[in-house]
Amino acid sequence: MLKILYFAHLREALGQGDENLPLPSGVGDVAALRRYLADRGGPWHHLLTARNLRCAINQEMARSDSAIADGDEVAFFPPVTGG
Amino acid sequence: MLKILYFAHLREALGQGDENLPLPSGVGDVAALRRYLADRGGPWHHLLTARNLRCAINQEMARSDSAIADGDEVAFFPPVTGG
Amino acid sequence: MSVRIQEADFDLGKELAEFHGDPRIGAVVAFVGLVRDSNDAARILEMTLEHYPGMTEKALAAIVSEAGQRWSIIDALVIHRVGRLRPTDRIVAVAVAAEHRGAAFDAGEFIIDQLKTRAPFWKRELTTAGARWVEARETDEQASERWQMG
Amino acid sequence: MSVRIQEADFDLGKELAEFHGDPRIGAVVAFVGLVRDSNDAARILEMTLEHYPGMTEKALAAIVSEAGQRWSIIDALVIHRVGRLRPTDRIVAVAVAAEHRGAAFDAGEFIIDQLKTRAPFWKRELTTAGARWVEARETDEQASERWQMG
Repeated sequence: MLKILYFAHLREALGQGDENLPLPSGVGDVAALRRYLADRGGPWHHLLTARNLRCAINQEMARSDSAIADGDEVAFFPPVTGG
Repeated sequence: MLKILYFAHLREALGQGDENLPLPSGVGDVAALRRYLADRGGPWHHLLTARNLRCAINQEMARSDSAIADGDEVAFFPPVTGG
Repeated sequence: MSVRIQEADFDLGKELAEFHGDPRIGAVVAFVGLVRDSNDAARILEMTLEHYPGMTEKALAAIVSEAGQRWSIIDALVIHRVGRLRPTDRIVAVAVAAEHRGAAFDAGEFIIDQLKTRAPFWKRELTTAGARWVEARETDEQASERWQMG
Repeated sequence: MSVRIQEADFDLGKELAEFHGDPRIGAVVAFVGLVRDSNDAARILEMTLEHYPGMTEKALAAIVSEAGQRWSIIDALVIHRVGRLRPTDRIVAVAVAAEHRGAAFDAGEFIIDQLKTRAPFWKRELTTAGARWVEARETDEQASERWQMG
């Protein structure tokens, strides 16, 4: 099972802040997970089109080719704007 | 009349913090006043020997060749060490 | 070293008292960020700060630890507020204590520059023209990157 | 803009409240200098700060005014204590309020760097080895001079 989190405008666009998802077969890295989620259609397309979307795996910044494994916490969010 | 002020180790060495002095004849700038005061002998020699001695005229930093006129407030002191 | 995320306001004087009493400390530099009433020509009525609980704390602790490796500092503190804030409200405080002022200034500026690009916080502004998520600034990215050359 | 010389201690939180409520302010940077318990390998028991009443205030006001010409700042505050101080006591506070943090950091560091070389204060330390007037530091001179190239 993956725990997936969405923040800021992405959370608003998707209408949800988190979900639990059994690791889809064939999804081994961040890029593949993004495509898998975007294929849900509708607002999920944001996962491919959002500018500069960032991803963290287990609360560490990740890249498109970072590996995803069962049990991971994966978060998608826009560039940060705190401070 | 000049008002002359001494600060920090200079004040301690001279045993006084200020004095009023009629403008000595022939004293037209800072260098001449230093020599005039140092000529008093004893601890006054500090005015010539003290390393990096600074001078202010009417509370503005001055140089050796800055002009001194009757009525001025002249201060001698070591490099500053506040903050 | 301490990192806190909270909804409540803070009193900088009281927070700096945490450093007080360590006779090695010769310099404290503190930065406070506040909500301005305008941004990109829009009038700000209110702001909401969102964060990523867990990761935000880790990211801030990593930044502070990095500052401690780069400069000789004695203590550091980061407080970041979340939730609803209004113009003139405090958003964030960064404070660094060191023996000498150069390290305290550099480490303080490093921490806030890095926080702006690496700590997962997001600002949503309510302006007179409606609500909008604040976009990341190119200048913040540049401010953060210049430390790579230091 | 305000400049104060006083024997009494100060509360930085309260002093910064002076800036509070101006909705243009997005950043406040504060520096506090404190008495350390050692200097050049000697143990400091006590310190006495002397100043040149009149000229010191003028010099500080000139430095703050120069900072206001070089950077876009909204307000600034300098408080310097005189008289007898002990380790861990606060000596000086410099605080700058600005729209953006870059100007606040730069102006704050500029003011304290300039204060260290241009404001007539002198420190006399009482150490376990006796009393001595603190000598001006070459590093302070360099810190002050680097602003000439900015």
